[in-house]
Amino acid sequence: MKPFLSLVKRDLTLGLRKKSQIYQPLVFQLLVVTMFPLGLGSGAKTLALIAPAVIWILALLASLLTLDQIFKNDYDDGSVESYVLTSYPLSMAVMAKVLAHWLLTGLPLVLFAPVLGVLLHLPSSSYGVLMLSLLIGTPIFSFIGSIGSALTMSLKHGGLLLTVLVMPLLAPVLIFGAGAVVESALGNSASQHLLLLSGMLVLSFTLVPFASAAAIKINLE
Amino acid sequence: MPIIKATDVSCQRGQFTLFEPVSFTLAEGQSLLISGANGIGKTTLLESIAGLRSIQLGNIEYKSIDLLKSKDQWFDDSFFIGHKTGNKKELNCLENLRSFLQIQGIDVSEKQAEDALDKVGLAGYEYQFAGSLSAGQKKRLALARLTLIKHTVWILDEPFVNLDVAGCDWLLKLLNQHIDNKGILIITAHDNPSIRKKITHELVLEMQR
Amino acid sequence: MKKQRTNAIVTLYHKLGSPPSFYRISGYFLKWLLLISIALTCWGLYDGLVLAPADYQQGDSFRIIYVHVPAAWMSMFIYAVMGIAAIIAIIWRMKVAEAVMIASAPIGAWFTFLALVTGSLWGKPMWGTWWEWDARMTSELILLFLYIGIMATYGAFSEDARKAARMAALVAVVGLVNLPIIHFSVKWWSSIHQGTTVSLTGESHITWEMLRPLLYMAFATKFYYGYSMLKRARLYLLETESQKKWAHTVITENK
Amino acid sequence: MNEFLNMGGYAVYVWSSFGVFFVAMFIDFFGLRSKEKIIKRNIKSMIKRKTNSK
Repeated sequence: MKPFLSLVKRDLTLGLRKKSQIYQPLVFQLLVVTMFPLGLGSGAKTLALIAPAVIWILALLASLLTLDQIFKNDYDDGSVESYVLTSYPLSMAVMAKVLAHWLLTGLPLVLFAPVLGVLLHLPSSSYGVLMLSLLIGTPIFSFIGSIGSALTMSLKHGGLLLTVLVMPLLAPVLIFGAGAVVESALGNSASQHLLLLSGMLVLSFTLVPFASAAAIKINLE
Repeated sequence: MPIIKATDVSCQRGQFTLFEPVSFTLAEGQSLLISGANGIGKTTLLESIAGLRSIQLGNIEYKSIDLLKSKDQWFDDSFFIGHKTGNKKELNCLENLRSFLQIQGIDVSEKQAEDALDKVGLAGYEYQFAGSLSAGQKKRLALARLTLIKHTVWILDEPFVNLDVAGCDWLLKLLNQHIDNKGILIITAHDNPSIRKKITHELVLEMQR
Repeated sequence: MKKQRTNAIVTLYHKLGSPPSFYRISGYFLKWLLLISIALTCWGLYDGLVLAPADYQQGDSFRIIYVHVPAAWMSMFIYAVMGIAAIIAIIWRMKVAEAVMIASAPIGAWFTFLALVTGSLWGKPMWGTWWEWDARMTSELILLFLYIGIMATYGAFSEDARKAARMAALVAVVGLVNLPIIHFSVKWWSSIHQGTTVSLTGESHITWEMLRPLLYMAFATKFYYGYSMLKRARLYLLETESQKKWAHTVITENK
Repeated sequence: MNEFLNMGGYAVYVWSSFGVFFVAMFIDFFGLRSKEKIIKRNIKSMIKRKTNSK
């Protein structure tokens, strides 16, 4: 457990020192969300209708900005080697990296979502579900993204490949995440969507670390 | 009694076999220098021995068990420092040294880390970010790990590169000490006569015909 | 008796697992696979375009079924083959499995693409639209993305074909685990979001005359896949083993 | 014959479906052939290099 915590702690220190990784996705979201009323017209009804989908897609795109960084820097400076060359399982290191990445980039997205909701006239009743759905959904982004990052870490320009790999896998997350917010905006219960979303989180929690660990090992060959 | 036994080991890059298969055995207090022309695959071989890559041709045994089966034991007993030092430029020297070892499950107190930095000549650089160090200082920071670990097998890729005369002398002394303490050393180095004196085995990699 | 039989299976496994014998054995099949495929295609085309009666609801436009459905079947069949080969390639590091895996991807992508295009060409006269976000078309589109991702991964590590193949195999396995989730979620999503329900054929039932050409075409595509995949796999083995003696013998004797 | 080509008014859709299908198969088939040629050529030249150096 100690190596796990040390890795999380080190990554958090790194993230808090660089900061750009934390605020840039939020700035990106804010910029893009401004474009929607400009392009669609400022009608509150139209905006409210698309708000759940837009916020969720923005969360997806904003995470894509940072996903490649999960292992890229570690590969470039050689830290990845130190995760492999221990008797501690590599999947634990992956888990630590994912946790740190989520705390640094996913959690801010969850906390920032209400601001986007206000800008897009999201009905006030669905803020809770919006944040809850993102709270369950964004860790899945980090998990699935860790596979993509592990696969592309040795490439100079792996960003596009990572997008191609990760996007189809995240389609179900988007469906149920945005779906939950839509349901709550319509006044229905969103529990079914949230439950399925949680199921996916549990599944990625149990399977992804092994896939990412395998990807790292193949990539180092 | 041999502790490490390699039989007909070679490495591949793409579909090309890099060098003629090599065999060697190492016992306590013995050391191996791997040399050969540029691009012959010294680093690849070293990384394969360390366990970063799988061994594609031949096999290596550690304490009579195939490395593929005794990975955990091997990782607990061996320590590798490669070309990439593993230092984070946004962390200071103290943090770098401690976090690197802690991630590998080796506990290091702040006091111990400070002493280690003193020994490698980085006293006064404790709170300097690794990004602002010179190449030689970065190397010293990485090598400082060696003073804090108890692993019996050290695997070092070009440890003398970037070091100044004083640094080389210090490292040589440390390596000698390790060998005298019944440690095992596997190393690549460009012609360095002073390291040759202490080395017990040398392996010259030759081009695959 | 029984023991002998298992031994035969084991030797077959080992033979197919070794690149030179795989190359040799597959060489016997290549020509026949292609010939059977061409024969079945000609037969199927004649049967489907000329002999089969027009559908009483869709008229002659239903004949698109003879390319659309085989392509759609193949898109999934090939992913299944590829996924199994990928699992074997990752766990047992079997070179032939890598070859089969990486050889399957482009053919699977072609058939997926064809299923989408022919589906669209069928949809226009039937539903009045080129594209409908229904469950089947959406899953098929995501399947195409998965194929593209696998091929892109293979292409990105071109300096080392084996590493590239193993990376691509990992993507294929991850996709294989995800496919049921994607399929289920898309199906569920379309059942909610579907404003106008699309029914393709209504009550028209398919007769034997209509079904027969479909089977010919389905087998024709299977045989073509067999041909194209084996040929690609052979080339992969030749390329990655180009340093070995057997590859040189193959080339100099021009087999 | 005309009736056959007309496909009951659906000629565009039916023939372009079959057309795109066979074009794709041809691209796959001939692309594979040229790939085979290139790979065999490369290995041949490699064999030459080896026999020359001996």
